[in-house]
Amino acid sequence: MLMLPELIVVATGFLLLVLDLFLTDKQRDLLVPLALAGIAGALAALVATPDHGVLLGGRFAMDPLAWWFKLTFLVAAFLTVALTAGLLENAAPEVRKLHSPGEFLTILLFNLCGMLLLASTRDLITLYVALELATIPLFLLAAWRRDALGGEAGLKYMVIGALASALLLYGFGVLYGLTGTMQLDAMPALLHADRVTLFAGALVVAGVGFKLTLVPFHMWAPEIYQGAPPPVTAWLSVASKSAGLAVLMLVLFHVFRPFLHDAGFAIALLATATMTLGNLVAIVQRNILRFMAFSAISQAGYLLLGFLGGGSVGAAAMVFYLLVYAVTNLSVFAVIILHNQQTGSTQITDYRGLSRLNPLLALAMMLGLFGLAGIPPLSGFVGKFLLFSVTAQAGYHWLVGVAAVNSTISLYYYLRIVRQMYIEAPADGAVPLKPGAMLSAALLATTAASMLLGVVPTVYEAVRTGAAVWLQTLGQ
Amino acid sequence: MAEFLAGCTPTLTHWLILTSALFSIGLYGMLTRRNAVGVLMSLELCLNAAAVNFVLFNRYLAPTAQGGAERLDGAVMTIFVIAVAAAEVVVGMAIFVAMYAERRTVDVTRLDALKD
Amino acid sequence: MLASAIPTLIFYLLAAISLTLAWSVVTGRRILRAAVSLMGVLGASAGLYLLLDSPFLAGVQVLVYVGGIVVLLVFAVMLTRTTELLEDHPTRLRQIVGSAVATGFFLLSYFMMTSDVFASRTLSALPKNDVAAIGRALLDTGEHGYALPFEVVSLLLLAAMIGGIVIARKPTALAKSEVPHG
Amino acid sequence: MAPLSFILTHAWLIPAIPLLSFLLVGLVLRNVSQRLAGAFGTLAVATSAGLSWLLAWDFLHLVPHGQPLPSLVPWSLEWLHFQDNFAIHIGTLLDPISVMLLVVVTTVSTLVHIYSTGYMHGEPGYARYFAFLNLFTFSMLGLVLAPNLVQMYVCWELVGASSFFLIGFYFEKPSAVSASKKAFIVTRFADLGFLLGILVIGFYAFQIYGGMKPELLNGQQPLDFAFLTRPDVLASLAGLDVHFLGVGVLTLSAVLIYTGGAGKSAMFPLHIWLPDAMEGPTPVSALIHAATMVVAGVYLVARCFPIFATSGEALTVVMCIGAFTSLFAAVIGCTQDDIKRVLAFSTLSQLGYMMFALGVASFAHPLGYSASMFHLFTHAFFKALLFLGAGSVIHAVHSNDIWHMGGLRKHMPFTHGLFLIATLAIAGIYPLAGFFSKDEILAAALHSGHTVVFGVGLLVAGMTAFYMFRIYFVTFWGEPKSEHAHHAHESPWIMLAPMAFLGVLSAVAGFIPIPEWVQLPGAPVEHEGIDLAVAIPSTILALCGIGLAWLLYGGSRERVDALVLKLGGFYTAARNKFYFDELYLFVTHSVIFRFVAQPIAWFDRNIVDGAVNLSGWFTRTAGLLLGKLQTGQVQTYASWLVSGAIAVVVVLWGVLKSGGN
Amino acid sequence: MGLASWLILLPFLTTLAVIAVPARRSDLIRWVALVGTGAHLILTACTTYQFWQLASPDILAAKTATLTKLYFVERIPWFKSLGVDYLVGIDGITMSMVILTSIIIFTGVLASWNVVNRTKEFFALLLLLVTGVFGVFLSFDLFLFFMFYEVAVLPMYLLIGVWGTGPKEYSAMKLTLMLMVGSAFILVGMLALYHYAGGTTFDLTQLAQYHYPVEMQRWVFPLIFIGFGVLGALYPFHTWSPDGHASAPTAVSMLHAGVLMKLGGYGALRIGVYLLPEGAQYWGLFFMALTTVNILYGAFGAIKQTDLKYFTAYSSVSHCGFVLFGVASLNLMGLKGAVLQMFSHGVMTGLFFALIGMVYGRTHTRIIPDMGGLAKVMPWLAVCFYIAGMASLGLPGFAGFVAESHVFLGGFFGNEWSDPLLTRTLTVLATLSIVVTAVYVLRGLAKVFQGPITDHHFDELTDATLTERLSTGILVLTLAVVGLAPGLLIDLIESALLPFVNRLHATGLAVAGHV
Repeated sequence: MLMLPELIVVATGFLLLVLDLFLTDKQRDLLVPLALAGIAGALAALVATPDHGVLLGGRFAMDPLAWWFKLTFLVAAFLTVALTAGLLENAAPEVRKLHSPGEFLTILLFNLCGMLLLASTRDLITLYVALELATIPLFLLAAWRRDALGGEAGLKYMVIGALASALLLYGFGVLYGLTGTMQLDAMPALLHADRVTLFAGALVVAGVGFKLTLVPFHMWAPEIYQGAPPPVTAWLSVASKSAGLAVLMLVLFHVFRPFLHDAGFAIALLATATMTLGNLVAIVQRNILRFMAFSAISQAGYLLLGFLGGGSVGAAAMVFYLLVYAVTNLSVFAVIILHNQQTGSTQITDYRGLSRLNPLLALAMMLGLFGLAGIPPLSGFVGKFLLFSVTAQAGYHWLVGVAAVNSTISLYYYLRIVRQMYIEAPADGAVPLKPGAMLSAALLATTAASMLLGVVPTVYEAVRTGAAVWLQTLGQ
Repeated sequence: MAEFLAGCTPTLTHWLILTSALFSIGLYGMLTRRNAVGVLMSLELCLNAAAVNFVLFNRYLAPTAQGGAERLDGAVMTIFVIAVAAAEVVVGMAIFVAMYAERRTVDVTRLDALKD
Repeated sequence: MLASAIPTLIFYLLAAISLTLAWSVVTGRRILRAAVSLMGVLGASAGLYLLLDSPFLAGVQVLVYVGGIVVLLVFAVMLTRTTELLEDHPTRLRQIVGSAVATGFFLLSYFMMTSDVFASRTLSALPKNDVAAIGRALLDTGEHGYALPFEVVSLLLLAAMIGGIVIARKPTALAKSEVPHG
Repeated sequence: MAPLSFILTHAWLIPAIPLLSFLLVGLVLRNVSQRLAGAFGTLAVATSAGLSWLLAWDFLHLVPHGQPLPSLVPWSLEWLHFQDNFAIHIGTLLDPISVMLLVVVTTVSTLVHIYSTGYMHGEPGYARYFAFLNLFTFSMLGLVLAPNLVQMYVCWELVGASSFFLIGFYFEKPSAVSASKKAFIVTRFADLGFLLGILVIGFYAFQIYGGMKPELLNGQQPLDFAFLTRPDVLASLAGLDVHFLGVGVLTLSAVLIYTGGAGKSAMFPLHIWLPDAMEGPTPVSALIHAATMVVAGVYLVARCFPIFATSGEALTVVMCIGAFTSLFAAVIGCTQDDIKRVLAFSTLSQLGYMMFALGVASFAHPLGYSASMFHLFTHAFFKALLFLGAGSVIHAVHSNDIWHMGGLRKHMPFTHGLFLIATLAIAGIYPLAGFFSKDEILAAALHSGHTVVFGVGLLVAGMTAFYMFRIYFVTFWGEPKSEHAHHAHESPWIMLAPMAFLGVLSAVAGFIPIPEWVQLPGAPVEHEGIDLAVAIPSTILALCGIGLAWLLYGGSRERVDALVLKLGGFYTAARNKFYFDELYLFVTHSVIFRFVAQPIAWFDRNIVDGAVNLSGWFTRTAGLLLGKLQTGQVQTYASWLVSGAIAVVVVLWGVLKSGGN
Repeated sequence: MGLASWLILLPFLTTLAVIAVPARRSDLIRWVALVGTGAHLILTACTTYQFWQLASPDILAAKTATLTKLYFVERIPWFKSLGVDYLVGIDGITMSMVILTSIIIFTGVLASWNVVNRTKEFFALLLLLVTGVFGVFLSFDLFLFFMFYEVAVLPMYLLIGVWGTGPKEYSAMKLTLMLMVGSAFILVGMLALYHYAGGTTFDLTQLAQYHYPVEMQRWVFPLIFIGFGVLGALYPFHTWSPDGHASAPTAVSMLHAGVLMKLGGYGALRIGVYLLPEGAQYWGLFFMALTTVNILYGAFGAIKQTDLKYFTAYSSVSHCGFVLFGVASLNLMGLKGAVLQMFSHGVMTGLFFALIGMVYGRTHTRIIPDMGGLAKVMPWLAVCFYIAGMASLGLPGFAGFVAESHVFLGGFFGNEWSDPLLTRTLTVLATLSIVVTAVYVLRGLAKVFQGPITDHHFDELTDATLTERLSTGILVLTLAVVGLAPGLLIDLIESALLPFVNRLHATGLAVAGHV
């Protein structure tokens, strides 16, 4: 059945909720493995489901791209839960422990279910509601740790998020007014190139831009990434961004496809602004989480390049880069979460001498950072190369230059951290970190994946053929 | 007097101007109110304006729209908007209360601890 | 002639009411008065729904919006009774910026809404939007059914509630009462 | 033409043996034993000397007596393949002048080697000295045998490098180090001209070579001397001009090549390095700065003589510089106190002689060509002897300054006798070699109508006699002026034997019929034998010079001091070599280093590097400024968000508006 | 797995072997690295021999070919939809560069025999760097080329940053960033090449068959040339080289100046001139002028340097100027000169930096004025230093002269697309450098090695140890062999360059009447 992954996720959510009532504090450590099992089950179900088909009268449709998006969400969820295991278990240090793990996991799973649905919606109402389900729980997760910063982060996130969804809703209203239908696939035929369509498009882009942290709408990201607990920040930077991209692709490819080609230059400008601002401000960051926020903003800038030319190659490049970005980003976050968990600090300078204390950890972090910077043996290089190739194909050679120089600037600030780890001597009295079993397994998996995705071509080829099929289905 | 009234029976544009006015006032509220709850109230204004919009477009449906008598999309959408608004307020208030317990202030402008 | 003029009259009346009350929500110095004026605006919108021949929605509006959400807001105001924020003056700069952005948005949407695409629209045939029809539509899993969004909203509300409870609980109370049973 | 004997076809053995011995001595024997290394080096050079005598003998008998000697390249191997029909071959070109020089170089080199085993006895780096001497001999022989310009240039550089190492042998003495540096850099500057000359003539020769029918080329390459000196090639080359200052190709390339020669033979503007080159051990000066290296320039001009002759103006340049240098050097020579500096300036002056001899020569009057070669031949022997003599004197007195010597004829009879023979030879007194070759040159100058040059030549002949006998009298006559001079003792026989051999040679050399063998190919033979119209005036002048020298320097010094007072400024200027050294020092150090190298180093450090750092700073400040946008106020972010949405509408409108229509 | 792949795989396996050795056994690590690079040297030797067997019969065919003939080709499809294959092969130029790199890495390992601090990471990174370099030389697929290019650039940061001296972080960062900006230019150019040819393949030979429109060539060529020029120390972009080399440890600056900077020239040749002949013709004169500045600027800059490493860095800027000058002269002799200069300068700078490392190891100072009279104390090093000095100023008998004579003749003979008078004046200016080089080389060496010993505690310094003698010996031997018998190397390179020249003539539109 097409909707199996979503159902499994929701079922796990409920199971955890109910079980939580009966378990003692010590027994609560069972919840995380259970959640992981649930997600793994959903993954298995996803692999089993075919990547085409329609359900519930067109409300829920499955296509190759949606399949890949769901895979990214589930992988990201699995890894994030694995990374948060340390903080959720009972033995976690009191001051940084995430209390009430049951509820935390349930909300996370519901949020995941919202994202999964998001990838397969084909009408405005389900899209809006799924998007809200994919966003509102994040306000809660951001504010989970009721310390001074958490509340503020949650509130700010909530205010900006609500405003963005209001704008989005207003845009959807205009869209509905113009076409009279809620079916996304029916809209392109009914839309004409007049200023009202443009207004609706702009509002929707603004609403989704908030979630994807595109430049004018990115202001919230640094502070919420800093305020939220590190695992939630990881989840935000990977899953929420992927959901944002899924929605943007849904909107631009399904609804505004006829105008996508002409609006290429506007997308190019947006991408340049996002990349450049993200990279420039990341240089001066001292807090590792704010640093990762700006790095994520610049990655969003690169992702936008896939829309130029509006072809299936662009879509494939974006989906592939998203998968690579997710894996690489989580490998870096694994080390950040561990470091924060055991030393409580989020300053970049506190990473000095890590290569002497835990050589393997430092190596994994370095590989992750180089993956984000797009350095060859790692898959980040192939991902970025594909996006730049799409931009060149669409004729924006100047943009390829800008993007390449931007990734050089990004190399500068990634190297700043490598410098702290490898060149600076460890602070006196610094004690090596002791990674938990779950976290080191996740770290190993992500690093290996980020290496393999770049070398083994099968993943990219699959995404590429899927995108080609998807574009035809879009065509009818 | 009657002809005058008949003359300017409200067309779709009039309605839309009303809703966009309401939306803009809500927007103004969100951007200027210092009390967090005030901001949420202005948010409710915006969402309400958007909800009315949907019902409006449902009544003045685009001529090209297909589907038989049960074209209830707009109405159903409004119901869901109200539900989402409710969820947002719940979350907003929960966070607001938790934050108030920690920071003892409701003033949004004083919540700037999180800058570099 | 007189009968047909009444809806127009009511429309302009409700419009005037909701705009003035909205203005007082936004600029009211005392938060409680703002809450009450919010109730007024939402009530006016219920009236607008009636005008648009969807009585069920008007009911839902009054029940959920006015009854539920605004009451919740009032609770929040009560809970956070602090002396320091009685009068609520935004700084001059923030007012300028806020008004500039808001009027900018209004002018833009005004310019967009008055385009001829909407001007030519006339009232379409009245859909059967009584309670039964909407109820059936909400649960129908077929072509025009909204079962999926319905389920999603329920998940959303559930998540919001659970999260809200966990976040809003008193931390001190939590520590004591968290006695594991069994 | 008779079949080629073994040695003629394997002439490459002559340079190869010293090269092999250089490698062996340099790498292996140096650590085994110093003495063995010295002996091995001398033996190697001796064998190649023997071989070259044999080769000369066979070469002379290749063709019946009367006919002009042939010019052949018996052995050649492709070395550098630049391009199709533009390759460089290593080979051995045997023709009268190259065989003559082969003999001269190897003989003098062997004698210097033998002399050095005595002179350098007990010096640290003894083996290193012999290794470099062998390297020098190899490169000089390679230069002499070069069949094309590039091989000559290659050996030219190697000669320069080995002279650098030899001058700088006493590398702990700062003066020796700077002298070797100066020598290499000045000659390197001249080689730049040589290289440019090769480029110019190579380019145009390649153009012509391309145009010619293959069967005409019979295996020659564009840069071979055989090809370049062919009359038809020269004719077409003369026609081309190089659109640059309207100068003809031939003239430009000839002058450029000549700068190379002028540098190595220390002609006027580039002469400053030779006097300083005396810092090296005396046998080195004897070999390199008297007999072999410095004459390379003359040999080069002789080798490319047809090019110079066709271009005409180039020859006049050669003549003028040659004449001026000989006069200029003679004047300075009279004022120097260091015995080796005097000999250096006398070499300069004699080289000027050879150069202007070639300068006056032409196809119409070929006598100058053979006269110059003859003088080169004889000069090598008696100048080498002079230097070796000076060496044994210095060895005894442990100082170069002639005023520390005096009255040595009693203590060192042999050296005195041989030194006297050489001094008489260079002064051009009848039976000795100098007389014949110098008069040939003066005759050539007179007959070819260059009377001014002839006059200068005569004057210089007189002055040469004067300054040579000046140091002779001061060194060997009068009382010993320093305590070393008192009990100086004769040098060991190992040093005296080669000097004696050279003494014999400088006596006999005049009678060897070099002018007969060495003829400008393809030109009518002028007259032979002594031309009395020239011989008498030159001998008279020489005797006056000797008389004047005896008058001034025979007895005590007060007459000299009186003369010095009268000459005043001019004398001191001449003593300081007319301040050319200071001028060059000023030009290089303060002008080039301070106004070119320093600003460039500063420019690079501040402007170019600065630009890179500036871009870094610029990115950083942009980051900081943009970072400031994060004020922490959520409502500011909200207003940014909404105005962003509005901006997107405006941008989309702009893009679609312009994109649309 | 053909020979070409083994040439890339062997260094990588050595890297893994070095990583496998436990960190505290630093002597074992050194030996593993030495054996690995030694084996690579032998592998290179047999590949050269086999290549020579295969390639020599085709030299005549090359006269008219317009496509590079590759040997030991291995093609494994990698990203099929993009047209990216693992395509490696060898032609004359690659062979010479592989020989150079193999020698330099072997002597580099020898020269860093006494690296003590974190030897395992040092050798691992060094060998990773060299794997990248081999990858670049041997790959004939643009994507693979670019990937290995960045693999080669990245370890530099850590090598200089961790093991360097002086302002090491600053120069390491500056070096990495400038090289990455260079690679940004290359990426833009490469993607333009890929998409203008239909975006179906990255295979160099297939792209070469596509005739790019002239306007496109005119803006892509400078991008590619400058992009590679940044690594090849093109004039305004060379500032990373002095700082980078001064701060880098011996083996790293040996490898970097010796080999990595050759990637610049190699790339400009292989991608710039080969794929964009009309672009090269249009820009030829401009870059010739720029590289002349490069040559003189580097030479004059070196005169006034007081630090030995800056001295050598500036001299290598000047010599790299010759490489790019040769490439910009666009005729057979010029291109051959460029490749020969890459080879000879690689060996020379390798020798220079090795020797500086050894001297620094003893005197612990690189400031020229502080040193003096060292020849008495360390004769072997002094002799090798003088040989390197003489080779760098172009003394015949060493590889330097062979390369420089080609470059000068090539520059002087000019090409049909640039005004002959200008090319000749530029060549004359370039030849001026042989004098300036002589000046700074002799001034520097005389100050350090000759004259009396300035500092009394230099008296008991020791001469070169066995490993040092071996490494400097090999480098000197290579210089001499190529200098004396360049025949083999020249034929190797010429047959590979003929297609380049034929392509230039096939599409060239003659500007000035010419031979």
